[in-house]
Amino acid sequence: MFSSTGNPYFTAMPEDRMQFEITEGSAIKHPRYSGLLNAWTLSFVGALVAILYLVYSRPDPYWRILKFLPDGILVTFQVTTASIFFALLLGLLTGLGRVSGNRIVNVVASTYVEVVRGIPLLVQLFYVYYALGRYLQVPDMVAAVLAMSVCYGAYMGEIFRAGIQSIDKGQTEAARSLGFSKRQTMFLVILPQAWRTILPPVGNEFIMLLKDTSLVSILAVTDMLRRGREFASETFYYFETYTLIALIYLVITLLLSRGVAHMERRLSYD
Amino acid sequence: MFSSTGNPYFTAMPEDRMQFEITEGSAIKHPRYSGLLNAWTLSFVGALVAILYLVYSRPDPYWRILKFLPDGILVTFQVTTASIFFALLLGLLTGLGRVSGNRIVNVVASTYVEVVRGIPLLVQLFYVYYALGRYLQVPDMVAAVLAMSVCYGAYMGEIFRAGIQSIDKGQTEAARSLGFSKRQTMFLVILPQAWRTILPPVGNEFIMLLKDTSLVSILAVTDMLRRGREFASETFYYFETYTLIALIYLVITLLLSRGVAHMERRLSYD
Amino acid sequence: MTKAEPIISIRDVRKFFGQLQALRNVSLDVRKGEKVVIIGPSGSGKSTLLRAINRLEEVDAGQIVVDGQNICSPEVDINLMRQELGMVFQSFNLFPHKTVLENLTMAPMKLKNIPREQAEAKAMELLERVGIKEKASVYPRKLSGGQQQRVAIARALAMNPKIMLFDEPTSALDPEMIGEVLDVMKVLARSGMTMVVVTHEMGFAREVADRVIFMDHGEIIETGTPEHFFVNPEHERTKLFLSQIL
Amino acid sequence: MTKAEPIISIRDVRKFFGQLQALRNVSLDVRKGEKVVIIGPSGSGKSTLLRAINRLEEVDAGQIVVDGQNICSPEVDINLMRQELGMVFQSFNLFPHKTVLENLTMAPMKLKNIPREQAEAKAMELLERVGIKEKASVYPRKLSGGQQQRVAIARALAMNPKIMLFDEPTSALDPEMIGEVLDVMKVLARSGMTMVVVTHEMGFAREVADRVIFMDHGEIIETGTPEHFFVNPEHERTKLFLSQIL
Amino acid sequence: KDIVIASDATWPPMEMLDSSKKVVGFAPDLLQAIGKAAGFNPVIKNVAWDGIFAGLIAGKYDMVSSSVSITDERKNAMLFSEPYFEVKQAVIVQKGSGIKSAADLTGKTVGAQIGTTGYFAAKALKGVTAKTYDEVGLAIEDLYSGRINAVSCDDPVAANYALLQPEYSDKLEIAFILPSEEKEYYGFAFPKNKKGEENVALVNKGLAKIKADGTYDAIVKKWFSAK
Ligand SMILES: Nc1ncnc2c1ncn2[C@@H]1O[C@H](COP(=O)(O)OP(=O)(O)OP(=O)(O)O)[C@@H](O)[C@H]1O
Ligand SMILES: Nc1ncnc2c1ncn2[C@@H]1O[C@H](COP(=O)(O)OP(=O)(O)OP(=O)(O)O)[C@@H](O)[C@H]1O
Ligand SMILES: [Mg+2]
Ligand SMILES: [Mg+2]
Repeated sequence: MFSSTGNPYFTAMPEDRMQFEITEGSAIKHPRYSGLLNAWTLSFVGALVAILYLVYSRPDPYWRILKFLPDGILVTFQVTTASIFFALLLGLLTGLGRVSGNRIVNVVASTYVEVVRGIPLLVQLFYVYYALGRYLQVPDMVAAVLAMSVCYGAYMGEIFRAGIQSIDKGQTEAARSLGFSKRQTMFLVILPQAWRTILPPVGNEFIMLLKDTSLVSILAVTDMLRRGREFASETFYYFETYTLIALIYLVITLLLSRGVAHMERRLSYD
Repeated sequence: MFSSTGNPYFTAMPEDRMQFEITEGSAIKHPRYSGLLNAWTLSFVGALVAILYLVYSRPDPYWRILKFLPDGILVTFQVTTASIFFALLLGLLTGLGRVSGNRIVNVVASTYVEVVRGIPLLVQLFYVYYALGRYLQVPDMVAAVLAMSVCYGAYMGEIFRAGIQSIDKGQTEAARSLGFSKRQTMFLVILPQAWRTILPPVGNEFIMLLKDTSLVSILAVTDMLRRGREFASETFYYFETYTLIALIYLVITLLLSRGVAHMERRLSYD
Repeated sequence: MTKAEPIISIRDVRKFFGQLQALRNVSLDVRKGEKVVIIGPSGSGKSTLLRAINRLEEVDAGQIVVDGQNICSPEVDINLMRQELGMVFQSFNLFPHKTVLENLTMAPMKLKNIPREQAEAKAMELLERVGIKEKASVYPRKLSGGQQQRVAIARALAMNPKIMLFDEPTSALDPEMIGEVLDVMKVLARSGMTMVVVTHEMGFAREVADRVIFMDHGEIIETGTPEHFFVNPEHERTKLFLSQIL
Repeated sequence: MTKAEPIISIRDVRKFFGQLQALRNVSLDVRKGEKVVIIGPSGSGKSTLLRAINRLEEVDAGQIVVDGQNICSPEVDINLMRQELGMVFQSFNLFPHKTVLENLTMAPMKLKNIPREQAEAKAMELLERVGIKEKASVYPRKLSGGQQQRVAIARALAMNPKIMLFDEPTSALDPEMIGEVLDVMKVLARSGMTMVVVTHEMGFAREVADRVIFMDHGEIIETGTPEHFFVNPEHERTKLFLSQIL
Repeated sequence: KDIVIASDATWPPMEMLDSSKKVVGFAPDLLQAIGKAAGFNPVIKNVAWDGIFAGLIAGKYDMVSSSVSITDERKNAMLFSEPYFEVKQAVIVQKGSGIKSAADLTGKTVGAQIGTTGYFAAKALKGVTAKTYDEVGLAIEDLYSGRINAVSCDDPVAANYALLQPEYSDKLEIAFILPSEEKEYYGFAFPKNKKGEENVALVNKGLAKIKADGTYDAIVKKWFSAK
């Protein structure tokens, strides 16, 4: 027997000049990846050049805006990192709860996930900040981080659950049969293996969280967007301010997403 | 040879009383699903009962709030459906562009995806609404729908791309060898098969979009959340208003997610 | 070897995949009504050659003339040309979202604007020919591999092609189904269709082929009648290959 | 059959999986140092029985006493009990994030608080016994199946169990690796370890087993010496099974 | 003694941010003077308007100074100082829109900041669609780009936007002042509790002092001399 499987290669047929085409190109090995790669470079370099150009060519609003933002950018990062930290903790607990054999723990964790994923983040932010504010006396930043963590904890929980469930059950059986308790099995055998599966989606959540911290600007937490809004409301440079802010977000998230892609590739290799 | 693969079943070991446990339960066939199912029922019934209870037991703020909201809920749905419609259109174009063999079309589509995914939705909303507002004279609803569609179009594009790429290349070859053009192949052979893969994630995007329409409240589009904020700003019933709004969002998204799960199961069967 | 009126004429065709040369100066003429069987080890370029004939692969040098048209030329309407060239794949590639009947009527209706009734009548006739008329309204996934491949042949025939190309049509099939597909192909051969078949079914080659072509490393090594091949092959590589396969 | 001092005593054990009864009134005693081989067709309940012994499966009725302790009782510290019962799986189940040495030292260090040096010395000794000392610092994925299974045996032995349970330890292995694992098991048998082995390796059974048990449909059908089984089995089902397998 | 004061600094010239992100304006100057007179240190915090009272009730700060008009509903929920400034509701329109009186607004959309007396006044007008914004500047921006027909807000703010911002003064104008039976005054808001009562007394004391010694008039002159 010689050939038995279909030919996995397909060739380009450049004869048609239609606008949208089915890819059949084989020249590029990973057309998807390299497509985005080029788009990445284009977007990143484009955003950077645009920022520099605007600041140099029209320093009047743009350099003023840029000078106005740094503490806001810092707050954005602070909220993001603090939130991701607590979201990870909460996500770990939730993930463990979701795979728990204990019916009650399981339902509690699942309900948390269902409820939190069913309510818009903005509503949760308002709720924690203003509504619960009456009963829970916390500073702004803490309220913002709390709301973000509770929300993202649910998503993280699903990531942890998937990561834990991706580990072969034979690992659990082997550990248990050696005499490890359930807890030891989880923390010594399952989780140390699961992090490879967990890390890349966590990276994506980090980026999403960074973007979503823009919502805290509504709570008078002076993040980057809030600073921009303040500037614009004073100077009426709405267009210029939002342009610059969008570009800065873009640069930051593109850098992060490159990092995540890099991590993903490294994890998938060895 | 008798057994050759590992035993796929695992049994419950209820001997430990620790808080977090590794699931080994086999009584439930799909522990994950039924876990969420119960959580779903719990959340849904809980939210409904809470709404009814609050409205009946304390009609003073709650019934007043509820009466204040309906036109806002309508706006939320209008923005959601209009946005999903245009996002689907844009997503189709983007998906086609992302799989296109035409380098320029490909890079344009990919850059669109990269840029839009790199900027927070809220910033995009501000940008389209206020920044572009000076140059683009559009009514607020249109601006909101435009911003939401542009943002979600990028995500939809990735869904379409994945759906298209999930179809075996043999289908393309068979269609082309019968004499179909690339366009005919795409629209007669590939897309009609791809919708099965595309529909469930589109359903999820729909739910996410519904939640994200809460952001348009910041643009003075009087959606459900804005109506609630208006009510609260006059009556100072912050806690009550946000409670009710969160519950209503929860009921709506839980209903929708049940629908999506149902669709997903039906599609995966036949 | 080349007689008058070749319906396919391949001249000095070369094809590279990156560094790898899949076709090296291949020339081949196929006359109207001729049955050509291509054999050779895996990776020898059989599929590439077959696919080049209807431009599923673009060649890098040389020319391929089918029915008087240079299919490599950018001026040629390749979609029209391909209607002349029925192709059958190893993996059937039926359209799973269409019934068997729709699989057969789709191309004629969309591409030749044949009215539905007429297309369906033709389709039923073809399904009868390949022996699965009763499955007309069924979806492909309900069919066995052999049935699917017979539908795929009928689908190609529905466009009234002048030439049929087969790329290992039976090698994805369970042994008990190979026969039914080969039978359909034999009937088709007897009807006078021009056929180019890549296959390892030597019984079929012996019975049907006017000419057998042995390829290796992208080259045509040897050409001859089935008798010549199975009784008295010239080249060492041909002998080796045949000894392995028979 | 039951002599003094059974180290495993299984009494009227039943196990249901939903409707399916996987074990029907199974009773079995294993003496200290005895080698018991369990054979039987797929789905007959061999694995379930073996796994019940260290409570990887909970039984629904009956009792299992291991080394004087009723392991079905909720009072028993099952994690301590399991340290007495080494288990080897068909699929090795080495910990892929740990080196071979760490695979062996992890349980003794964490569960018995044995200091690292001591645990490592013991581990190296065991690795030498199973013949792969040189792979101590390697990660499991770099090992062949046979090597992995030998490490798995050494890992189980590192806890100094009184009893070793084997569930088809060689059936996931390529034929050329089966021998090396069986050899390790034979050496272990000669050292006086109590062993319960589910296997289809009849040569091993003949050479090592004190007793062979044939199971079918969740029941023990026949028990005897290897000679009894291979020369003169009583039951029809046993005969049928042996005729298929030998 | 520190008193933490919340201010939505998007309400020029009453309170706004300068380029060093400090809250400045009429009210901050007034508060400095009051603090000096009454012996406390005002710590001004920039807070979003929507929810500013929720924060006060929740105890996130001691007092709100954010051009808050004293209304009966608000008095139910919080304590107020003595009035410190009289305001009227002004209606800003695009030049040449032909809107001259409340009657001309029928069928039109009027924007206002959420939860302000400007919004309440717009809502009270018959046949008018009232639209809320998080900041008055955003409403003005929408008026400027033609999405709405008018904006109603406190007259000093309206004057600032319509007359002083060069970009807007070309295109916008104050059409009229909304008639109202009662006079409307700004007051500082405090939570209804013991600490709130103490602070009200303290602030009232300081306010009375600076009104008496002429400091108040000097501050008014500084910020509203253009009028
Ligand atoms: N699209 C492609 N890209 C890169 N290499 C290819 C491509 N298609 C085919 N090849 C290579 O070209 C050579 C010839 O392939 P071809 O499929 O024509 O061989 P074949 O004779 O049909 O073999 P088989 O009997 O396995 O089907 C092989 O080495 C194959 O790997
Ligand atoms: N966790 C489980 N849930 C449901 N059924 C199970 C479970 N584990 C085993 N079974 C069923 O119980 C019966 C006995 O299974 P067991 O694994 O003990 O058989 P076996 O003799 O080891 O077979 P094999 O030689 O295939 O390993 C089989 O029918 C099996 O399908
Ligand atoms: Mg081939
Ligand atoms: Mg088994």
